[in-house]
Amino acid sequence: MDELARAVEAALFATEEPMTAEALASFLGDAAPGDVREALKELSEFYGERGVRVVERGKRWHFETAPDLAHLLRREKEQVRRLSRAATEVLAIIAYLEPVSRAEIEAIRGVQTSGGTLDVLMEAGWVKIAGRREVPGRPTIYATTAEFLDHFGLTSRKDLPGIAELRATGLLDPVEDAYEDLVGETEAERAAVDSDEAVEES
Amino acid sequence: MDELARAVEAALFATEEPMTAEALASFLGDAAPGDVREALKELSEFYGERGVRVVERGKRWHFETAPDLAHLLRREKEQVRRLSRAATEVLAIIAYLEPVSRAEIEAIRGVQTSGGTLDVLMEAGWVKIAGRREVPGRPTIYATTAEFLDHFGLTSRKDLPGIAELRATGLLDPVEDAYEDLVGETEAERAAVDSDEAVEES
Amino acid sequence: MTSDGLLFSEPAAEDDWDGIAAETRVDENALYLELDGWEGPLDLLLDLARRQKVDLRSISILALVDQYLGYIERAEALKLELAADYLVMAAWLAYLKSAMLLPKEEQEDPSPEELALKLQLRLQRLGAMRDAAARLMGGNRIGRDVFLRGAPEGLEIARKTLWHSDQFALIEAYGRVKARTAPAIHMVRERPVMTLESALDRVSHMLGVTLDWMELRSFLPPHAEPRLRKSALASSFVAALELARLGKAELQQEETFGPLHLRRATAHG
Repeated sequence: MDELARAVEAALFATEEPMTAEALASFLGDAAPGDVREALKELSEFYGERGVRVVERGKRWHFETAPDLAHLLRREKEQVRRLSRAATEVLAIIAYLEPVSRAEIEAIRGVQTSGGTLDVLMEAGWVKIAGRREVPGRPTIYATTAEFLDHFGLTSRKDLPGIAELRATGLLDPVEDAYEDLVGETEAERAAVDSDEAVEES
Repeated sequence: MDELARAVEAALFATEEPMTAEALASFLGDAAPGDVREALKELSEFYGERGVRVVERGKRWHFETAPDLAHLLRREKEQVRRLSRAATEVLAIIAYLEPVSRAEIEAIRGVQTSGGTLDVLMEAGWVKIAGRREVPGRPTIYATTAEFLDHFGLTSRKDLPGIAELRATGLLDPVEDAYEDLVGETEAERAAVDSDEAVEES
Repeated sequence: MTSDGLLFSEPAAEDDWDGIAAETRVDENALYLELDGWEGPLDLLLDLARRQKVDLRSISILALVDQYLGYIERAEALKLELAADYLVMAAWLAYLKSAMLLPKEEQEDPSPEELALKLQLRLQRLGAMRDAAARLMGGNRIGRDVFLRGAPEGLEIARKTLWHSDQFALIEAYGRVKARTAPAIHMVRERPVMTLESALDRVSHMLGVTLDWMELRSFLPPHAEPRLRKSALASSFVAALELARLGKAELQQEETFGPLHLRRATAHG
């Protein structure tokens, strides 16, 4: 095991926050970020199926216990933040569609989102304000954070469950766009999609 | 790697306190303490020369980073800062007139000296406490150090230019020059000469 | 909204829903309404649509409208107070239903087909996000499924300040202190003057010598430097006025700014 890999292993073990390869390189003095990345990959493979593993979450790396051991460790250690149903929905909408404005979130949920819901998500460090949308009213838009990826065990937003499929089926597009797409199709296709065909005929 | 070893590894990683083999065994359900001890030994050997190790201290086991990497994980970063104007003045007064008390420094500067200023000078290693003045209140008196001479490139305090030389190099205020021109040698100048002599004598 | 009168089956009303039980359990026999449990009419519609047990893309909107309206009617029959947005949705759905039942040529724009399709698309999106939330919450969450190091040593960079200064700064600072705090003595420059007393003496003495008119300037010291001469002139003028006031001298001036003459007062009574 080379010295850099040892140092990266030790630093990653000792750190209280996940660290990027760059942060590790800079912390370890004059290490090249590329070498650190190499070492991180090696470590990640090395730990593989052990009781602890090295994982990347939103470009930041950390050690964590293997998920299949959760049942053994959970007992006394569970300390997860419980979220309301509204908060989980809002979080999912922000994660899958980011950046989104509150109005866009509300359009999907069909109800007003209380300010408290967004506050809870921001306080948890999972959601941040990502600027303003340059449309009339300049609404604030929201996005998820690196801590969000970290907490939910995602390497990147591409890891969001089912996001590729949702995107492919157009479910991440606004209703208006989806509608335009649909009516642009031929009558035959439309009939197939139109669920109320039978009703209309009755 | 067997399941028990994985579980022991994960538990030891996640625990906040070092754990005995017995505590681990009971934490992990119905594991036999003997098996846990066996697993701990294996782990300890496995980590061996890595960046982290599994060690036993007074029958309790825990993970720690390799001691030879301590210098990497707890580093000092040196930051060069220029001494403030106020601190330089205080240092100069101490250097020219040492040993002096804080009250004397204040009397000479005409302004209060914050404790922080003296702290900075002591932190820099240029000023030290040189005892107490045997007058009522027994004030602490300050003097310069060898590091002071070293940093300022002085062989001894005698190298510090006297008032007359300062005036010759234009380092004294023109107001004072005009005043000296008019009245010739005064009480003030005699005092200054006295202090020059004091420096030269020491 | 109240939760005591109640028609339908449970939507999970937990505050701490962690999304694992995403599928609403359908229990047709224990239907009761707890509107607090739904996040608005769209949420209720989604729940109803899912009861059709088909893909959201093939639900029957008309059936869904009937279910929703039936639901609202039952709530009203129980004298439940319904939130305005549920009633607005009911009214809109009732309109949609009647429009959908019209012959195609009598339908207005936007067509009920379009409205129904858009409602369906909205339900699909809400449903997709709800499922996504459940899957997200079901992931390997830190503190529930995976655990971080319990007692990390922490990485530390102790910042140490290295103070820097130099000889010049030191000496200059001392010069500054000395200059700033040197005792301030204010001196008035010594100037040659003739005081009023000496002018009085001088003028009265000279008046005693002659009886003739004499010009004021001839009383001044002959070789005085200009500054002294100026002072002597002023003092002698004041002395002349004073002597005149005391009746010891007489003053005479032919013209404004002309030469001022004086002589000893003649003792005439």
